[in-house]
Amino acid sequence: MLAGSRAWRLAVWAVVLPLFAVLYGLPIAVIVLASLARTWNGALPGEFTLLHYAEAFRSDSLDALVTSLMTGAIASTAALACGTWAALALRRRVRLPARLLEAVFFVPSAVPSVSVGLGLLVAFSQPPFLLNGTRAIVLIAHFVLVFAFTFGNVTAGLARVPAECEQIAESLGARPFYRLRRVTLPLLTPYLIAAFSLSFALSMGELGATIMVYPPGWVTMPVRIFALSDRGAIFDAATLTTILGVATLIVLTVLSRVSSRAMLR
Amino acid sequence: DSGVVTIYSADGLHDGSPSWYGKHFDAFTKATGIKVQFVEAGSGGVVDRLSKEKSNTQADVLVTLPPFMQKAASEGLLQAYTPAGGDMIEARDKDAGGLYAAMINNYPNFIYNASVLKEAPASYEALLDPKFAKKLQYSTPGQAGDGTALMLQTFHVFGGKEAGLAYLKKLEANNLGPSASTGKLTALVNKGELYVANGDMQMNLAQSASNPNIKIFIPAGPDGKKSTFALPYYIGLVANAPDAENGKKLIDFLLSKDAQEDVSSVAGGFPVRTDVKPDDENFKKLNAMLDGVEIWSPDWTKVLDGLKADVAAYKQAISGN
Amino acid sequence: MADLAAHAVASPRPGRSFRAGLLWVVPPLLVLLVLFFYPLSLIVREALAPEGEGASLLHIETVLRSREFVSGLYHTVVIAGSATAGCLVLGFVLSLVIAFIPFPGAPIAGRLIDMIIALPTFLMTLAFTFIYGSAGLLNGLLVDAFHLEQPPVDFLYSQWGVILAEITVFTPFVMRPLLAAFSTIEPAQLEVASSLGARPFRVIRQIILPASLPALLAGGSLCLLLTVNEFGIVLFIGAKDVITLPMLVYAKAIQEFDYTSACVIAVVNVVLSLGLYGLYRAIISHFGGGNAGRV
Amino acid sequence: MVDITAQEIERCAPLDGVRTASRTSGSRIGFEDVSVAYGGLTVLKSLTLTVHPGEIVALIGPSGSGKTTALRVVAGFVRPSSGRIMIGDRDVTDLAPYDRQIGMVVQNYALFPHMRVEDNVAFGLQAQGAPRDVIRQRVPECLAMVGMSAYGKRYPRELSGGQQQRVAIARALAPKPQVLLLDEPLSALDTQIRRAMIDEIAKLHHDLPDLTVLYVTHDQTEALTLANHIGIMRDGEMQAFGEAQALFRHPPTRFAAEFLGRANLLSVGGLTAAGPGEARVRFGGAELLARNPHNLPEGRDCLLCVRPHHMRFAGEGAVANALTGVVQSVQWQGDVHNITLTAEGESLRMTCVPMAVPPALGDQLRVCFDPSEVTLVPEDAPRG
Amino acid sequence: MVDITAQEIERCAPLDGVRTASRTSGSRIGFEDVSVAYGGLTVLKSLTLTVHPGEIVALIGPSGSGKTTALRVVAGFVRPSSGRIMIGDRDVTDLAPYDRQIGMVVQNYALFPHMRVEDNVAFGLQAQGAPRDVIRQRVPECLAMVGMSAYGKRYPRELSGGQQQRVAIARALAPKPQVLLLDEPLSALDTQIRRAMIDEIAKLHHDLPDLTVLYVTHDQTEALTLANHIGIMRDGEMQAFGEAQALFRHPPTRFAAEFLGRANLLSVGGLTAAGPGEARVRFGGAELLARNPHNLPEGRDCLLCVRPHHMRFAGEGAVANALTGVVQSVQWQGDVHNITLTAEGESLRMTCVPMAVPPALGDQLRVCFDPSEVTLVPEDAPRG
Ligand SMILES: Nc1ncnc2c1ncn2[C@@H]1O[C@H](COP(=O)(O)OP(=O)(O)OP(=O)(O)O)[C@@H](O)[C@H]1O
Ligand SMILES: Nc1ncnc2c1ncn2[C@@H]1O[C@H](COP(=O)(O)OP(=O)(O)OP(=O)(O)O)[C@@H](O)[C@H]1O
Ligand SMILES: [Mg+2]
Ligand SMILES: [Mg+2]
Repeated sequence: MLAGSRAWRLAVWAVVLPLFAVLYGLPIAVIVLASLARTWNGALPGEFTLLHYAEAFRSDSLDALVTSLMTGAIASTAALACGTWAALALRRRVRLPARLLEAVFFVPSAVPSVSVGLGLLVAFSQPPFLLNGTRAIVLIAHFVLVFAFTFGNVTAGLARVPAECEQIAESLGARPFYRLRRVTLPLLTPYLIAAFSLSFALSMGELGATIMVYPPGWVTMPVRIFALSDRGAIFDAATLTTILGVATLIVLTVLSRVSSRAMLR
Repeated sequence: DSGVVTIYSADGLHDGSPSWYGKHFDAFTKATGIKVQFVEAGSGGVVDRLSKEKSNTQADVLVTLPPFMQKAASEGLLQAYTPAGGDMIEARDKDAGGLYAAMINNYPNFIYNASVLKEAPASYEALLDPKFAKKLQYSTPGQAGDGTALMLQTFHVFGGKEAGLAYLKKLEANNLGPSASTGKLTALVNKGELYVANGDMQMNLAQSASNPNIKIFIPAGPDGKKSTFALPYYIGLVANAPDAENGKKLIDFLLSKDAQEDVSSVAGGFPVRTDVKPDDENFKKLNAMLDGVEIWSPDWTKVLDGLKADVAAYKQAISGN
Repeated sequence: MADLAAHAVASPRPGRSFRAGLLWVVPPLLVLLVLFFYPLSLIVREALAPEGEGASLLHIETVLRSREFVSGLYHTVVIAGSATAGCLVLGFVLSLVIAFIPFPGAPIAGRLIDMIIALPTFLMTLAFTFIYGSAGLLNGLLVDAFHLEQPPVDFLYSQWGVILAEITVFTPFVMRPLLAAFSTIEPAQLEVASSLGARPFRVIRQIILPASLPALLAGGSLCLLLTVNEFGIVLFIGAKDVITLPMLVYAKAIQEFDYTSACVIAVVNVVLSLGLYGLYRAIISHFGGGNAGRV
Repeated sequence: MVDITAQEIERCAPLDGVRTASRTSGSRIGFEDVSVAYGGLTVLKSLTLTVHPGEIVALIGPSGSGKTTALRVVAGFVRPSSGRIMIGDRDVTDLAPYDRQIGMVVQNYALFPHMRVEDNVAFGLQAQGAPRDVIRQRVPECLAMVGMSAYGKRYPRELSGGQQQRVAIARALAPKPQVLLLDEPLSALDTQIRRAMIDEIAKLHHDLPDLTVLYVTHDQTEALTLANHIGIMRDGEMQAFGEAQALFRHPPTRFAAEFLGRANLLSVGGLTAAGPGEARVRFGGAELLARNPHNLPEGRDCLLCVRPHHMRFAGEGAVANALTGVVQSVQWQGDVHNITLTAEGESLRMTCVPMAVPPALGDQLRVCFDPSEVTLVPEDAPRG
Repeated sequence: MVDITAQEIERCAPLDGVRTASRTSGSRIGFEDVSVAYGGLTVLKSLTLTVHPGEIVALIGPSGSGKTTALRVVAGFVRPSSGRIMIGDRDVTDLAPYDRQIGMVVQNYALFPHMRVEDNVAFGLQAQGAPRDVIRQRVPECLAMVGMSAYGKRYPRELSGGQQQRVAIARALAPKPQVLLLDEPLSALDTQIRRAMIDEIAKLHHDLPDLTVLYVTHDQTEALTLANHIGIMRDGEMQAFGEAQALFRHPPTRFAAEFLGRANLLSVGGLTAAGPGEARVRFGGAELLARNPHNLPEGRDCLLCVRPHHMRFAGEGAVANALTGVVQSVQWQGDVHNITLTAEGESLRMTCVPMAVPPALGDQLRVCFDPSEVTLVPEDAPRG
């Protein structure tokens, strides 16, 4: 808690809250409003309707939601496992090869998602890896796109795990894997969850690569939303966006509950 | 065979509820027991994807717009197939080599906000009026199919590429900015954010329910004549299709009389079969809009060859501002 | 982040079997090699030696010389730089408030910001059109209130619109690691600092900022990479003359069927991302980031 | 039985001739009925206490008794759930810590890990806007005071525990605060530096007579050496408070007797008055004379507090307050011998200067103590 | 002058009758010429030391002298830059900490913040694969031992400093290690609990005669009470090492004399032998008799070590080793009075049981000390 007088607090809030409302409240409100609008011809929507939601729940949009959730969960879990593994393997290594390897793990984040999609489509449509037209290629695209972020988050977290606790654990007879499981990873949990949340959210919103590689029957929400808004069905797009946002919000909230419980300890 | 058929399609026919695709895919599955798998992307995107997947083809049927269908054909991505009712489709709507045929006809046009503007801008010249500054937008040639169509249209109307580009250069003063999507412009016009935008009949008709303020128009050229050209959804059978037989069945089905009957009422486009003459509201509207409009036919092969250069020239032209 | 991990433990830990330990890195590396570097190599190969042609730098030269590319490069750098700076400032301020001066409902606000990450970026631009567009909420209100002729707010279809949208969309990427880092700052340190007479601004500057530098670094580099590579927002806002490299890649590859040029630009884009990222890291560590991880 | 609650702390009358703080213009620290709760748990219960300007008050008490909490509430790190905190004449309950002008050393130092030692020490001065040359002069001065001059350029993590603690002290002292809150500031230091630091604090206090100090320690020597008054905490309550020497000599409760110094507490009965402030009590078969500063009523059962070092070997002659016991254990502790005896069924500890020939186990010893040095203490009220 | 380096530590011969560790089958800790450097700085210099099985060795020394480092190198947290570490008969220099079977309490506890107190304590047992019911039985046992039974369900951040420290002790003891490394394990505890904990450790050691303990402390009472041997560290070197009582009684160096207990060190000269192990020296005008355990040669200038509590008031008669001094200060410290005198131009401190009427400042006092209790100490070699 940043100690300060009450007046100071109020002053800060007076500045930050409106900023917050304009930057985030407004866009979100507009999207939600659009999802409820029958028409929007003036500054504000004309009539309200729940038709778009009825429509969304009737059509295959829900499949898209499930697809998105599954893609996000699987890709993020894989990225978390892989990124944590890599971060742990490179931990406390100062020499050049390790530093270089670390840079290597960051390269995926430097490639535009369009290029990732393109590269995957080209590479996995020809032998030896024939993956186009399968769900795996979408998962791979998402994995590649979120991997570096997971790796970075976990690496930053590892730097903050107190060395002393780990040393004590070792002195108590904890072998590396036991120590990892009981001390390092639990202390890392907030960071792991942060990393997972981030990559999950990223994956939920990913469009550029997905749209290039998605197989029939594995349409993610952003692809649907893109198709809708590309054809001018803004209200339907806003509806799906709201659904996507709420679903993500729920997942993130659950995750952050878990995280703050881990943090409290 | 496997009981599925995979179709890669340019977006547009899946819109609305019920959508034309949705309706007929269901009917197809009911009739044949074959499940339809569906991938939707931009008209160039689907072809690009097809060509990238060439060594492990996934799609059986391709639906896209010109000139991308021509491109697919020229790259050998299609195989010849004469659909069941093929003889009912006019020759100008079919590939000479039998690689593809039109499935739904459509025409590029403009829209305006009828609550702000009392009447539609009469001519291309009228669009240069300063009152349209930042109130006019069209989708970018090379990025959106309708945008490319608009460019071709100006070439036609002004009697040559130079003149067409010169016009677009002048128009750029009013243009709000590039847009990869044509569809999203409708909402902006409806809202009054824009007064004028481009579009196509099939889409704009489908959108008019939720966008009551928009009206379709076709401006007159310097010679006072209104003109447009056909921008059909073509359908073709993919080379090396994993389920070619199912693909053929699907093509036949979509070109069948039954399916073509409600092209205008459900999809808002023109049926391609000469033996189909619907009498629904939409069909009347569509025909009314084309009343007095000259329909010309671009040479898509030439268009395709010159497209890259044209788009480059366009960029060059508008960036001069 | 590289040096953070390395410096985390300054004490001479047993250095036994360094090489053997490094073998642990092989599995994730292998995964990445197959799933990422192999496709990337195809792109690089296409850029350097297009299919059906011999190896040549001709394509590269042509692309690099084109006006389009130069302008794209310029806009990419400017937009990424400004947006990242904006994200860092905004993210730091918002996180600070949420973590240390929580207002009622602050946790919900934090969640909402997270949610932004999940929304497809192009949708934010659509929302922006409704808010800041010439017939949008803001202009509508202002025109009505002050009886104006012209809509007064007119930045949306420019570079600034893109930057504002990117700031909005990517700030959460700075906030996530920052909030995590803030929660690990020992409260006693803040307490002692304030007991020594340090006002909040000083505490922020001298205690919180240095302690959260690794997180800021992580979030900032994330932002930088994302903004360099963002194309949905640029595509959908459609600001005049604002073309970025990823958009070029998209346009070349999908719309213009110029796969080779697309690959060349993609490669340049990767190099640019990594270069900017390296530069950013160098700047941060120049300003004391070197000690940031050694906590 | 006497009921002892925090509200009715037994306050000892000051003895003659003991140090009394010079009441100067410095800042008083006042707790006015202050309670603090963590979650639902009240860990400080209606504490009322005044530290007069220029005074050093030591808080002692068992681990977990609320000492740290009492300091934190003065510093403003926790808000009292009720009550007021005064510094000087200001009610600072709602004031931010940085407006309270205090210096604090916390139990685990909380050095700023990313700053060098000298920057840690300079922090307060900078925060309070001291001019540059003042800082340049004051920082080495403070580092020298704690014997850390050679370490200015190090980072905290490169220091040993004791070194860190000394830096924390220097950091707190650098801005010359009016009010100093010290939470076991010497716990990580060896006896020598500790002594030096006590002298340093005493000197500081002498040089700055306005400095008001609230000092938490678990070392009674520190408390007795430095403090004017001592408060003994227990379970969030102030069990006893008084002038250091008075509290030691005439502990008002059993807990105070046991906590401040070692004590033999003998259950005695049959109290009868014997002269002013004195009483006669019965211990087993013996009759003992003792001071009765708390004026326990006649007939009362109570405790007799005998400090181990007040026990003396009695010669053969008739002396007052003599007991005979059997040696149970003899322990050598450097500068003293500790002997445990049993007498009248109770265990008695005595401390004496080391002897060349200490008594052997099982020896019978006759011991005595001066009536003026032993005190009657009421039995504590039953707790819970 | 006698040159004292770490390699040639003066080892005192054990006195008769003091405790000697039972040499059992437990694990020896051996430092063989161990050096440790942080960065470029050597903070432990060629340390050679053996802690015999079942023995408690206390390390004392000023803050920053390398005590913690010595423990860390045994635990395996730092690697020596040269030399070997032995535990039992194994060279563990290259062994990971978890293979060393040690228990350790570190200076700032380092409890696992994400585990409840009981899980903290159970950790070592679980890590070493103890069966469930053993753990269920042992954890409450250990918590009870440190008086923390009521806190098993709490998280470390909900405990006071002293409570945390006690948990750390319980955690280290739970797996019954052969070797226990304690780094100021009682520093955050108040005198009462500290005494109880000392007894607890002594009892533990008595119950587990195989337990080998290396104990860092800055409290000499702790060291003298618990340890068989004491090592005095200074600047990374072992300045002196010896049996606890011997080291206290016959400190081999000035530093040792000053560091372990308080000492008056008088510069004396004209040494002449006087009987076995005794010598006569000249102090100003007086001639004094003292023990000469280090066999300083005749004529040598040296120091005479007199512990303050060995100074006694001399009667009027002729006594050996009598000095007359002027009272400079009188300080009361609860169980003692500290008096400072000047005699022959040197300052002398004496400690005596509290007096009802302490001497006044400026009084002339005649004091004396027993020749068998004062020791001649060589002047330290010049340092640097
Ligand atoms: N954050 C917290 N949440 C819950 N309980 C707490 C918290 N901090 C302290 N306590 C409890 O409050 C009581 C008083 O704690 P405090 O730190 O004031 O003790 P203390 O007297 O300083 O003890 P010590 O001498 O061991 O440091 C303890 O029982 C402790 O367990
Ligand atoms: N990580 C480090 N880097 C550099 N120097 C260090 C580091 N850790 C300790 N030192 C230095 O090593 C010396 C010995 O430290 P050590 O912790 O062993 O001292 P100590 O005897 O335990 O002192 P204390 O009683 O104060 O805890 C100190 O001078 C300290 O400054
Ligand atoms: Mg405390
Ligand atoms: Mg230490």
